Amino acid sequence: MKKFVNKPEDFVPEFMQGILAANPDLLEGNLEFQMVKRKDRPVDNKVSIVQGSGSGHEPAHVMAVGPGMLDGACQGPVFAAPPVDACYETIKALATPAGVLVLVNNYQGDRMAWDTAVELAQAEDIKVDQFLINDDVAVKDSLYTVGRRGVAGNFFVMKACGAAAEEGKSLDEVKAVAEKVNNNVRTMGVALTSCIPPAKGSPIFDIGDDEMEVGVGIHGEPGRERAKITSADEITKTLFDAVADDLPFENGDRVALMVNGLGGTPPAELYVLYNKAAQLCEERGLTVVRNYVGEYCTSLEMAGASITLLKLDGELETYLDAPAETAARIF
Amino acid sequence: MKKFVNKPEDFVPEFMQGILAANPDLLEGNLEFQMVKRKDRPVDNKVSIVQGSGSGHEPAHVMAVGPGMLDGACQGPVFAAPPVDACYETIKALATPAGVLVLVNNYQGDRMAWDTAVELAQAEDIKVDQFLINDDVAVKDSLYTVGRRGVAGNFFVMKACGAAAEEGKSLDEVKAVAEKVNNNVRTMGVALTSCIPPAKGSPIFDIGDDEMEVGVGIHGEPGRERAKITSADEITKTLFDAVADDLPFENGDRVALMVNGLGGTPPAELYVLYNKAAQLCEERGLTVVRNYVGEYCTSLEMAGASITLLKLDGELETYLDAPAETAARIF
Amino acid sequence: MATISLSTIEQGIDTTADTVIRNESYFSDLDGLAGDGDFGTSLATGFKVIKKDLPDLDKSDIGTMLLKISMIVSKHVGGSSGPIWGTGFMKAAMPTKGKSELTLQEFADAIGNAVDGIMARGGAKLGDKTLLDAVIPVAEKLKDHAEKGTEDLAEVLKDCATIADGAVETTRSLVAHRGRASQVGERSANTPDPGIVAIATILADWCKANSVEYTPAAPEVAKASA
Amino acid sequence: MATISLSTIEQGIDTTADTVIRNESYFSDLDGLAGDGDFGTSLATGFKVIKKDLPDLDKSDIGTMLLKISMIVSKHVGGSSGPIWGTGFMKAAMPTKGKSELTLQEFADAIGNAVDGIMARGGAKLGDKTLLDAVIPVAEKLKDHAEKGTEDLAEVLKDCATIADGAVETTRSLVAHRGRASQVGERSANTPDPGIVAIATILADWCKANSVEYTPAAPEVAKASA
Ligand SMILES: Nc1ncnc2c1ncn2[C@@H]1O[C@H](COP(=O)(O)OP(=O)(O)O)[C@@H](O)[C@H]1O
Ligand SMILES: Nc1ncnc2c1ncn2[C@@H]1O[C@H](COP(=O)(O)OP(=O)(O)O)[C@@H](O)[C@H]1O
Ligand SMILES: [Mg+2]
Ligand SMILES: [Mg+2]
Ligand SMILES: [Mg+2]
Ligand SMILES: [Mg+2]
Repeated sequence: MKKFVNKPEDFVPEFMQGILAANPDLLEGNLEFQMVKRKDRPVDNKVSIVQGSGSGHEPAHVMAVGPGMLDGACQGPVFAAPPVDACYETIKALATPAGVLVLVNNYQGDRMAWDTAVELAQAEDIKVDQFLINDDVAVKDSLYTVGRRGVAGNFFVMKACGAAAEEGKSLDEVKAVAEKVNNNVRTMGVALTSCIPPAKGSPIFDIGDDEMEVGVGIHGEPGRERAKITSADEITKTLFDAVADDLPFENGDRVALMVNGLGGTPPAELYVLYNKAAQLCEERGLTVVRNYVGEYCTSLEMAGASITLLKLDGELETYLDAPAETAARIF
Repeated sequence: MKKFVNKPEDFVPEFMQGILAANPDLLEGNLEFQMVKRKDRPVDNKVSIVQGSGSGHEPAHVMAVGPGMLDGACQGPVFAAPPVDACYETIKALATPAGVLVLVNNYQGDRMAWDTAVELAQAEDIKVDQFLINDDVAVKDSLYTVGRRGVAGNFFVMKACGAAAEEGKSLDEVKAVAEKVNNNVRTMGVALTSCIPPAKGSPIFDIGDDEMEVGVGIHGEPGRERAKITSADEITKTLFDAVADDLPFENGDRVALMVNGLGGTPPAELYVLYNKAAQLCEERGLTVVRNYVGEYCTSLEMAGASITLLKLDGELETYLDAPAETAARIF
Repeated sequence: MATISLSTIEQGIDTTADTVIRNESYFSDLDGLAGDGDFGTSLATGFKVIKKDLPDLDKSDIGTMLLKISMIVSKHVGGSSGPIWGTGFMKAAMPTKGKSELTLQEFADAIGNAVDGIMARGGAKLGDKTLLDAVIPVAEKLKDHAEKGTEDLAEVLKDCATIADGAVETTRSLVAHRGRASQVGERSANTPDPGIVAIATILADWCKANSVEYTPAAPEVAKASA
Repeated sequence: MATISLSTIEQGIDTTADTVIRNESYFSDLDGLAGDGDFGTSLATGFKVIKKDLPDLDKSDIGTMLLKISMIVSKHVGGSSGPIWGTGFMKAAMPTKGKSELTLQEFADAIGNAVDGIMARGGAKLGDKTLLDAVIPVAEKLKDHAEKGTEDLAEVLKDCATIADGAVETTRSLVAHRGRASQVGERSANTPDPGIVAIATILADWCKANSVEYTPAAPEVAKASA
């Protein structure tokens, strides 16, 4: 297992302690519940935005806490929803008269944990609502399944809701923002390699030297197909078309374009993909107003990437422009 | 080769085009010479800071161009210094009456290319000087070799010089800043896996499943020793002690602490290392004033990390605090 | 009349913990086939705490003990398994509060209550290829025996183990409709559901612990059973 | 007196291009042993352009042709090899400007000038385990032959190939003092220097191209030579 890890069971608490140690002014944590929150939140007249999901997706979730983004987040074990108590304590820690909005990525584990936690909190008269994010186009939506997965598009939901909450919008208004973003954001990813959850100690799936998993989930879930690796341009086109056809995005749309690295893919390769994706936007008549190239939602050390498109309007552009700060930073 | 790549020979120009496409307001490029520069530079009364090195280290070099950082950069093929002409054209493109400072990482290829380019530019009466960065403690310095390598500490030299130049400092003054940073910065890295240069198509070195290369260079150069992989804490201590003993850093010092990912290591693991490194700082009585956890100088998709310490004083702290913006960004 | 004592249930839980802890990586591997490979670890994390805390848990009555176990699960078990098993224990705790032994009918009612709770929490029903495909028929078989007035608990246990074991086979070819595995569509067909394997293994191990002879039929259960 | 024509030099450069292009990955592999594995690619990148442009290059005289080649190298070759080979060609171009054929003495002088330029550029000297360990003795041998007035160029070429080939062995056990390999300390001992191998291979291939019988001794040169 080629990883920096001490005892596998300490991996998640230790990296969270690292995040807290690196951001003493911004963040405070509660190790018992694997929770991270803004030091200066909650405040009475602002809606708190929270999230909690399995870990292994950093900087998603606990590293996305900060002004203009999440007010708090908790994390479960690698790739597993947080325990119910963690969700409940997170809601409680960020409770305000303005309310708490929980942004739930659409996985059954997360949903059940947050459903339970929200019920518990509401029973204690905490004002709290939740919203489901499901931007992954890889897998068909269906009434007979849990439905589409929430993946890197989550970033845009957090960003827009964070900005709307900072503006002082009400719980219902912020939830409407979440809905607008989610309705307009689509993602698909591809994996070139598997990843190794520290507790498992072995790859989460087998994949041949010349194979890729198209439409992979961020927990290594199978996607649309197992295919031979092709050129970067062809891969980009496959992902991009799946994403752009889904909404669909149309000539004249203003968009945000994200190329997200899954953890093991270095910046240079992501820009090779971005280069092609930007061309494909142009071919479809989509104007890229903002772009995001880097790691936003990883799958441990998986080599791979996802492409996300968000259709913008004036309101959403304002939210993306708004200042924000998280534990993921450069300077 | 599990990489996003079209034709291997197009890898470097294509990712550079991606960087340019993603930053149309900030940057302009010259593909013939693999050069990237700030759109709004040079200006007459400011020293221009430039750099050029092999590619494959992103966001180092061409992605480090922007306000408060580099004014321009050129890149060579993966892991090879840029051709002489590229260096010369970069100096010329950023030439100003205030002068150009070239920050050269101490590799013979870079040195020779820049020496030649600087001579050519000076022959044309361009005001230009250069400074050598050599922060890697892995390999003993010696009169009989090219000397210590320049690695992730380069970030701090660029940041401080960028800030000093923005302040309007003279060429000599900015060079003195570079010297101060370089005298006070030390780095050592470790690799868990090799990387695959696209043109080579195979790993740059062989390494066993349970092995790591301690003191690895960012081009896969061998380091201090090939050892069995140990726990994250032990690895951190090995790197940290090598770095901290070298200057040496002493009780009471104020420092910047960087945990740099080599490309294939995801954020969560870097924070496991940071967690321990921060503890080790505390044990030595070092106050971490600023910290940096992420990818600053990669080695393609190599799994691994380096630890950098920079001893601060009031002046350097001001430079690190100064605003900066590059193609590597989050929001 | 056949009754089930607190200590029998306590012993059953202890046996369950052993089963789950021993199979941590195997259950995760099974989950990796169509899911995300965390089932074994998630469950084991909770049952390690349960195993450790069980001797000193508040055992005033069966319901209290089960509620405490539910609380451990809520605090320590992540993934879908946390809410599913936590809800299961919590709902089983409700009708058993204040009781230090249960008739077979009361036991069947508690399991039935747990099943209802899990269905309400996760929205799964029979045939969705979740552990409910093992637990629902087991709950019904318990009700049958209770209504028939079966005295031989060994017979009851063996019947339950057989039913759960059989569910591994009967659901194997299905496409999952709930859980992470449901998000991979057709690709979940022809893999066993790890939750069903876990329930069947637990029951097989209960047989062993109570000297009830039972030989698992599903290869996964045979492999996982002590 | 033995003279070397522009077209002989042109053909030598063409042969060199073939050698370098064919060994792109082998030379890189050798560089990977103690260096950074880019030597073959760096050099081949430039020689691909040279190979393509050579027929149409300005060949007014030898110096002009060599200067154009130096410019191609400066534009296209990265790594240490860019300045080293670029300087070499540029310095060889200087004394050969205006000449369309060279005496052996003039040829020796041109190579000597290249050696001096490379030494000044990179600071390496004999024994630092760089290609100079092949080129310096070759330059000296050329001078000797020129002074002796050797007429048989085949003999001269074979001598040069032998010397360069021998340098692979004599330097193998040394620790590199220049280049990337110098930054790994003791670990560069017992690996052949790729630059020396390249020079020896080029000379061995020149022998072949000129029907001079020569069998390389160093296994790396034997492997790399056409
Ligand atoms: N909605 C549900 N109701 C009951 N059991 C379920 C449900 N969804 C999944 N399961 C069971 O849980 C198991 C998976 O648990 P776990 O791996 O913890 O969940 P996750 O899908 O969140 O990773 C499945 O094998 C299945 O038997
Ligand atoms: N200072 C020097 N002078 C002459 N030749 C050198 C010098 N340094 C290195 N070389 C030669 O160049 C070769 C390596 O070239 P290359 O791989 O392009 O350089 P780099 O070390 O920059 O990767 C070495 O094998 C050696 O023969
Ligand atoms: Mg899970
Ligand atoms: Mg090189
Ligand atoms: Mg699972
Ligand atoms: Mg090299």
